Amino acid sequence: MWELIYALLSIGIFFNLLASVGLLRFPDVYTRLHAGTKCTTFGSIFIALAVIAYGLWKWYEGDKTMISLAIHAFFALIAILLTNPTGAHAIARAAYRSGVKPAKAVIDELGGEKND
Amino acid sequence: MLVSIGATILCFIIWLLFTFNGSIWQWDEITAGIIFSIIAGAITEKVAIKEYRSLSPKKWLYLIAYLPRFFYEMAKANFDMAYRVITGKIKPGIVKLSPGLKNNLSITILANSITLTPGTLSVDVDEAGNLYVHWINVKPEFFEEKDIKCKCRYVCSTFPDWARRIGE
Amino acid sequence: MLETGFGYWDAIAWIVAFIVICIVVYIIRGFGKREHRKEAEEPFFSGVELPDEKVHVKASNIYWGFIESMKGYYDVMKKMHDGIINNYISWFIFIAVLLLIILFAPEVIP
Amino acid sequence: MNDETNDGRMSIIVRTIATMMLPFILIFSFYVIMHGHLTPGGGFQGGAIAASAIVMMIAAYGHKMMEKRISEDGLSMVESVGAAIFAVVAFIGVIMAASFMYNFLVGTPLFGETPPFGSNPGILNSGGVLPILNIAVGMKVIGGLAAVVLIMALAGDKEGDKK
Amino acid sequence: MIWNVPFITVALLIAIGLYAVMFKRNLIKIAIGITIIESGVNLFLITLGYRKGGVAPIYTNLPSGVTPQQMVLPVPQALTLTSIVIGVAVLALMLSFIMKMYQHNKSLDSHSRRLKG
Amino acid sequence: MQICLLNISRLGKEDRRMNPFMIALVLLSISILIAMIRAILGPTIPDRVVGLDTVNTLVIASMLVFGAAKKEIIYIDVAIVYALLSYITTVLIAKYLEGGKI
Amino acid sequence: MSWEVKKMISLFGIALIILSVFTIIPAIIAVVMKDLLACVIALAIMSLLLSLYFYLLHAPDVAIAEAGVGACITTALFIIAIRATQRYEVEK
Amino acid sequence: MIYNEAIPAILIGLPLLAAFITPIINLASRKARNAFVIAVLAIEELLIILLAWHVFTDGIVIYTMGAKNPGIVPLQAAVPIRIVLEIDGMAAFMGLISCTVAMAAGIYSISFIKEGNGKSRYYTLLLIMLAGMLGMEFTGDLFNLFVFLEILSIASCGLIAYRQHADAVEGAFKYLVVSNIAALFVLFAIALFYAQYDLLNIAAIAKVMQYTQLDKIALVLLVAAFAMKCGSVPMHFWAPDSYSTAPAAITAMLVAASQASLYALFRVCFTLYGSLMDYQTIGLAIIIFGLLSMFIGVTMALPQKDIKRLMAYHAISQTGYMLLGVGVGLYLLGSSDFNVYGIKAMEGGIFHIINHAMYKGLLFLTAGAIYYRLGTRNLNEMGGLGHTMKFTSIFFIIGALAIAGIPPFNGFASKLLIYEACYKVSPILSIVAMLVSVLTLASFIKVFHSAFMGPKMHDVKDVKEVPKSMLVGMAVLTFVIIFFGLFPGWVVSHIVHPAVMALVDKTAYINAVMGG
Repeated sequence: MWELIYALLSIGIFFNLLASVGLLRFPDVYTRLHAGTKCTTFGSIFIALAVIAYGLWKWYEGDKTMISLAIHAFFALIAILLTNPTGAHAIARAAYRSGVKPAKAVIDELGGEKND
Repeated sequence: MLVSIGATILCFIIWLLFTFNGSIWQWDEITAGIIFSIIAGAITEKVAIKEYRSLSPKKWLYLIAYLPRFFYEMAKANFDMAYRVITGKIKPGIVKLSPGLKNNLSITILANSITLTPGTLSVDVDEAGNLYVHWINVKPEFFEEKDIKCKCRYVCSTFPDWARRIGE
Repeated sequence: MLETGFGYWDAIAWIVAFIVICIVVYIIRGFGKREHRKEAEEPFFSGVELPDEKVHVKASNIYWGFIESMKGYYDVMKKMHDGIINNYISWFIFIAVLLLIILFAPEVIP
Repeated sequence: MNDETNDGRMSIIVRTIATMMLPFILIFSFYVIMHGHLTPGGGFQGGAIAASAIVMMIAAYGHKMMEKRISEDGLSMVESVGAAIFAVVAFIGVIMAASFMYNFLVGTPLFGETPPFGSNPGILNSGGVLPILNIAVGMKVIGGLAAVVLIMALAGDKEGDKK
Repeated sequence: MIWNVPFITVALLIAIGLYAVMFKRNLIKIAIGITIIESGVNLFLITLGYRKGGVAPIYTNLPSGVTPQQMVLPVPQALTLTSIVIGVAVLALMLSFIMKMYQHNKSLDSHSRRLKG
Repeated sequence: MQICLLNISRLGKEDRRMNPFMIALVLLSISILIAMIRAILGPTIPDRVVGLDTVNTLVIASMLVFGAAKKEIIYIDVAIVYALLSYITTVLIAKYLEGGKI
Repeated sequence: MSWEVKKMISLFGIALIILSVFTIIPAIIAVVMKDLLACVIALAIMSLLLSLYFYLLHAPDVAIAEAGVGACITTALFIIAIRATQRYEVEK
Repeated sequence: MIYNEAIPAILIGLPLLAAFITPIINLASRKARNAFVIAVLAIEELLIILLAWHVFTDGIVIYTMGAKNPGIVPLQAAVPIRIVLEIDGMAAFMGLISCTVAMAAGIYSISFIKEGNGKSRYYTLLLIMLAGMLGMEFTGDLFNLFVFLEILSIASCGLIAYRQHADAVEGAFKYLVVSNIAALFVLFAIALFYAQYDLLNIAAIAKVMQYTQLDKIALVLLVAAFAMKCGSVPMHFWAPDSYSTAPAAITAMLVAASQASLYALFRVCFTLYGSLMDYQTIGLAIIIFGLLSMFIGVTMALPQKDIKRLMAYHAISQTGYMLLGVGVGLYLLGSSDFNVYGIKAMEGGIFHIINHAMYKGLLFLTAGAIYYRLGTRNLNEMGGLGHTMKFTSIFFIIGALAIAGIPPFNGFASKLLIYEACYKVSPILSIVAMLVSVLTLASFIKVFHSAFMGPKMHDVKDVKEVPKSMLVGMAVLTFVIIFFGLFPGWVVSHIVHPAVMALVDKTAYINAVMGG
């Protein structure tokens, strides 16, 4: 069982670290948002899954109250899933409206729409 | 009214899940749960602006069926992301999509799905339901395609259909 | 009766004494010549005739001389009371540090 | 800027997610308030969470629309009632010939039980006056913080218009 | 030494906050400085209550085999909670005053004051 | 003159058992550090907000991990609170940047 | 690294050191920056990590309060105030 | 009688309860709200007199919150766990001041504050402020002291800025920033105590105090914070700003509030540290604070044009007298001279607290009356008010003579005690005190001349006497002043002396909580 938890945790941490590195490497807000949103959400899902697996395992082993560890972690996961992409959208929209243009963009259809 | 009843039932279920601790619930937990669910429903009724309809069971089933697909896309997205972070190859641009969705809920589901799936990020949405998507790797074929439906397919494979099934 | 350590203070006795002195003064005043005031048309103390219109001395003019004579002191004080919140807090911190130094000085410097 | 932002509303996505999350946050805040004597949390924390939910709605829909739905007078009244409940509960102890804040509910059917010490799930129906005080504090904090943010938003709006 | 790290953090936080309050002319910076000082004091209180190998001081959450003496001290946590509550109230009041002052003075500079002398 | 805070410190050596969750916590802390560099450097405000958002998510993950490491169910509640509320901060700043009235 | 030092350091201690750095850097940023909005964001990060600090020091109660207040209410108040006044700190 | 025992809790709890019921009653009618508030304040006054009488005759009163039997402190593991209220002579004395000033201010506010949307909130904050002051004075617990300190400062800032004028908001902001930093210092000091002794109760800490280096740091923080809150030079800058801009009734309350901080300062010096402390150093520091306050306060008052700002500087200068008196007492504490004239100096200082609260409250209320009719605080625009506002001018004369220390009013009695006791320590102290007294008289002559004397000014012709409720509010304080002025001996021996002895006798305070 520990192996599963190790695997889930390492996947989660790998993607979280990747998100941080991506934040540093990318040139502008939008690309950073790509890294910051997708990878952290994915990584956090795996970490939450590890916690859920741990809780369920302990519950299976006989510790009755550990089931609520799993349930609460599940709720945290749902909250992350709901809020993260929305937050990313809000930031992207705000960035665009506050005048940050995408760097090295090959096409910008939104700007064309708004300027006329 | 319908919304608040739905919200109340949802709240009650969430309460029960929160207070579940391995054994069956006590009567006091259930009583408190009912009371506070009704209060939460009433506040939702008073405060929230009713812009979405309560979900029917069929849509819930669609949602559950959608999740594995979504998760697969997400995994793909992350490996794509890993590739881009390590190599630094990007070719970004903002494109406009017209998926033709009318319902707020379906637009929300589509936009959030787009955000979490490969190479795309929804930047803006206007009242007509047009999405503006930041695409990290713009494919040249996209511009040659004239059909709106097919345009969407490049960016977000079959998500508009799923969103329509779930939301509308 | 308030005991002050050296002597006593009693307001009632003071008031009684005050009233008695007032009465005595009034009586003494009664011995004076009544005609004096009526006859004198001109002001008694000063040679200048008082102006007709009533003059009210403005508040900022009172004690002008006192303030002018202590100009150096008041300049320093004006600089202290400059109304800036940062300086208020700086003074507070300064005093706290000063107290700390005073309290700890005997230990550091034997 | 189009009319949408001038109205103080955010995009459809934010609004929809905010509406979906409102009952969730509210029920969670009630959970935190109600289980204040068993798990971490209590009146203040739960009240702050619920007030945050209202702040979220204010952000998503704009304070003008929210002001029509929750008036500041109503919020102040909630706050006053909460504080008054707290003080009355505290005074009942004096009236019952014990002291101020005396826990007079111990042993009664309402919140009267004593939870066992140690690792246990906890009984909601315990703690004497503590749950009641938690609810009172929760009411006060919800009313107070939400009213503060609403009033400040309205005042700031006036300023923004003048500029 | 390593276990004094929280105390060093507290000292630095308070010093940073005091610097902001004493030398920053912007009124909102002063509010930020006070918030930072308060965070430092809160952290100090919580650190004082910590016990090595402790568990959270929740009545119904004591694992078996652990005595109540091994709980982290609950009193500083209650104090910190009170302090946080007060901090929010003070911050709200202060920011509303700042808004009013800006309305009258049209400036956030602490040197543009009306009362002096 | 010796003012030694160690006298009043109850901090001390913790359990040094290699719990995988604790290792994950340290690694996540490093991840937070890297994300925070962006929040500090960020040339524009949206960059900083992206950093803040990432730090938020990572902190939620750390809280989950620490709760599991200590086997304390109650600690997960804090993570839920953060997951629910961190979104509001993002939305508020985004709204300010959009030019909307808060 | 000597054995003595190694004996003192546990994973928990490392986490504490990293978190201390985390809380101090945003505090400095919040004081130094000229853009007040950036200061508020730095303050939000500081409050977030302070909450994690409390959490690691076994104070979940305080962590919830700090989360609810620092993450949401404080930021909301600051942003409202900045919106009603001005965004940049002007030094003469 | 069981309720007799509960008076301390009722005194703190009743204003809090009434504060939050007031907005609900306001929905019914405004007259009912006014009557309710005044009734609550009157009940408070009655209860504090009962309590003070009880304390002065029977000794220290203990009240334990939440216990089955509140009169006894439950000792669990030899440490008091619950929140304890401990009322000794000094606390009861301060409670008398707070309640009296609050009652006068409450009556005065009925017509002084114009009816509007926020008047119920005004009364709410006024009652909370009273609860904060009483809590600060009665509590036997350091952390509660901090909490009530913050309650007090938040409520008073809200009240200072009540009218939302530009000046008022600025004064309130300065007060808030400064007092919040002071409160954080106090919290830090409390944390230092808790770290060493795991205790929060004042008596318990005083019993086990060892005066380590951390204790010294805590002492510095506490003394600096409370000295600033009571407005001693050179940390007094907030005082003129906030005193002059607040509504007059609130300024009178603020005077009482800063006396509560003074009480906290004395409590820290005498009870918490007591014999451990280096009396001479701290006593000398307090004497220097006092001298500076007296002199700088009065000299800054002379050139002021704003009537309330002038009075605010006088408040600082009068605070100097109290610091001087008690500082001399502290300086001599432990030496053989203490029983001879140290105790007299302390009696003078403590007696001056109550005198100051009364006459300075009265003066601020008269200034408020002038502002109510003229709409200005600038002395240059006043003149000839004595023709029309007869009662106000009489009240003003009484207050001004009292503050200047002219017999037979109460200011003279307390100043006399201070002069004579200080002369024994060093004649310079006495000379400075007398000089300050002369300057005080001079500056009040200036106010009286500019505001009340002279011809009727053109622009203030239709000035009438102020409404009755304001006159009643002023008359309450005037009555107290005249009473104290006529019978200073009785007051000193029955009220002030027990308070002084309570302050000096540290062991009685400790034993009341910790047991013999």
